[in-house]
Amino acid sequence: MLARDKRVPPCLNPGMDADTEGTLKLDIDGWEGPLDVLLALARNQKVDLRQISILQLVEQYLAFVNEARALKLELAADYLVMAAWLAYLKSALLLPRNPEETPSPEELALRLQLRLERLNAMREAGARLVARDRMGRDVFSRGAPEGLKLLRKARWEAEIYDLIAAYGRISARTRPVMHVVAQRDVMTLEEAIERVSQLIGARIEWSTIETFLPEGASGSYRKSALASSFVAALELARQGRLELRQKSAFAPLYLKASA
Amino acid sequence: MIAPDDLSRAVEAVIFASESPVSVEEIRAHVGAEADVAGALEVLQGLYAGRGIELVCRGNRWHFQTAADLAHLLRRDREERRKLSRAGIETLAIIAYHEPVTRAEIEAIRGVQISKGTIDVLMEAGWVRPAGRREVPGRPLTYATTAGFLTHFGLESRRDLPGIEDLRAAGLLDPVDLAMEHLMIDESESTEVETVEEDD
Amino acid sequence: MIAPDDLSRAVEAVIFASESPVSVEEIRAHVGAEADVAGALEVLQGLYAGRGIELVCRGNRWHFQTAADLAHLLRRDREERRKLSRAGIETLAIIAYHEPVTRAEIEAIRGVQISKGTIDVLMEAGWVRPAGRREVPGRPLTYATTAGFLTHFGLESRRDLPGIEDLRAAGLLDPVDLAMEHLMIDESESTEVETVEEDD
Repeated sequence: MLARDKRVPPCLNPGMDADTEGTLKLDIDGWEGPLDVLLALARNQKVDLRQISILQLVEQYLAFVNEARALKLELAADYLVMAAWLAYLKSALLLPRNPEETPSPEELALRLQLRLERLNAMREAGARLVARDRMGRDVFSRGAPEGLKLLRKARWEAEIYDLIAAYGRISARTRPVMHVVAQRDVMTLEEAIERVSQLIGARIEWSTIETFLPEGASGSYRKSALASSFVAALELARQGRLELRQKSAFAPLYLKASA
Repeated sequence: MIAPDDLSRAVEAVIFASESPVSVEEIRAHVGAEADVAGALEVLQGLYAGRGIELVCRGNRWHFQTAADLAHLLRRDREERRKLSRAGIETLAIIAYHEPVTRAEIEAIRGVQISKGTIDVLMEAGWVRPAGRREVPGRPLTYATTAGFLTHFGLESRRDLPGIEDLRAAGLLDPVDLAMEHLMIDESESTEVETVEEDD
Repeated sequence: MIAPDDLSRAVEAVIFASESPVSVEEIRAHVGAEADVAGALEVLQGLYAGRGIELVCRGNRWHFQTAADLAHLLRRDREERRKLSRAGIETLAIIAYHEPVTRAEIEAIRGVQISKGTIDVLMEAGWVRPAGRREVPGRPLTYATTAGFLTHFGLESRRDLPGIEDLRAAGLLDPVDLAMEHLMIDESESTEVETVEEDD
């Protein structure tokens, strides 16, 4: 393990250690947040982070903040938030314990200690990482490599069928085309309205819609006649000229003239 | 002083890491003014003889290079089979049926603009060649097919290409697909743009 | 097929000529798909052991580099790279030891917000890359290290990160909440043990 991070000038001033009992003089600048200050203070206790005195740590941190205030230095808000929290933690640790309170002050202290351990672990890991034999600083790759070249060459492929089909496609697309609409056997809506309104007058009983279709109609003409007659029946019902009845979906549809 | 073996290691590293060939003086600046650099270089040349890397001296400057007989390994051609895009095959078909034909004529027949890359691809494939200029204002370049085109498509001559009546008989002019075709033109055009970007 | 000795020469030349570390697959692309590249690499590592140049593997990619003990000879008149800030080093360490890790997780460990530039600098150096989003509310981006990170810091793989096994065993790579849970369980267990002893 690295004893200390050599790249960072020590912010703690050991010469001032003995001046005031239990407190340390700290340079105020150059800290990476309150946890950073706490870690520096904790490491200064020169014990394993698991054995640090949280109370002592709290005292030192509060002294650090007070000193900054005495020097009228502006401290970022998070340093003050940490100070307030530590002051609370200190009183909770000293005062008789309230068993109702969770988490317990001991738990909070433990959490703080765990956070410090984790930050310390990463700080030491970072120091060990940057101290390795690094490319371009300690070890060097070849100064003037020839380089590897991968030349991609396309081999284009197409089939004769693709070629002539493409030409057919273009010709079909661009050649004038005569459009012929085939005559289709249909019953128009107008025709159906006329038929249904004529036939309905002659019926007294409920009769199915199929009985309104022309005799002998079959195939697509019958389908067309059925569809048109149905729409015609809806239209006539809307006009109040006939009534519709159907027991359930897809059941036979009955028509009768309005009374 | 560096011991001989350490010296040859040091000289080796200095030449390796240098961005340009180095003279004996430059090597000395790194490994020590009194070092027997010449001796170390001799040791190294022996070590590297016959290997994939050679230590060579050109104009009193030393550098490493890969052995000349292995140069072919460093440049590797890779042939990739690629299918012509729809725009490519249509353009090729128009050139084949109408040659010599200008780019503007191709566009008029296709009914869609062609991107610059499309004809480039056909030329790269060796199927299309420039075929002189048309003597009209602007003197546009015309294009025609090559012998390589006939070979690739297994044709004796361009007369072997089926005519319009043959195409109709084969159902290749079937208007049923027309609406579908129109729908797909937009699609193929956008595909074409992507292909061209890849080509670049 | 290349005979074994020719193969090691070829592999040597390919790695030597490459501008960046090469994987076994890339080497194969140059020396032949069926070549025993692993065997050739072993031969070469033996040949270069103890020399001024070493053949090393970083993140499954191979390259030659100068021996670390010669650093003092080579460092001269090379401009010192811009030094990483303390925040940069810590952030890099946290990413490397915890990857994939979100910005919030990095900040939780450092106890301070990281400025926008810190991760940018690490990405620009080619050591850190975005590594997908974590499927939790907000879908935060995670970060991880790159092959370039391993190359730069001379690590064969992330397993070589200094002390990573010890840190993991000590639970120092677990988040505080998890560590708290473990400690609570341990405590209650040890209390139990004591109780049992009392019973005896």
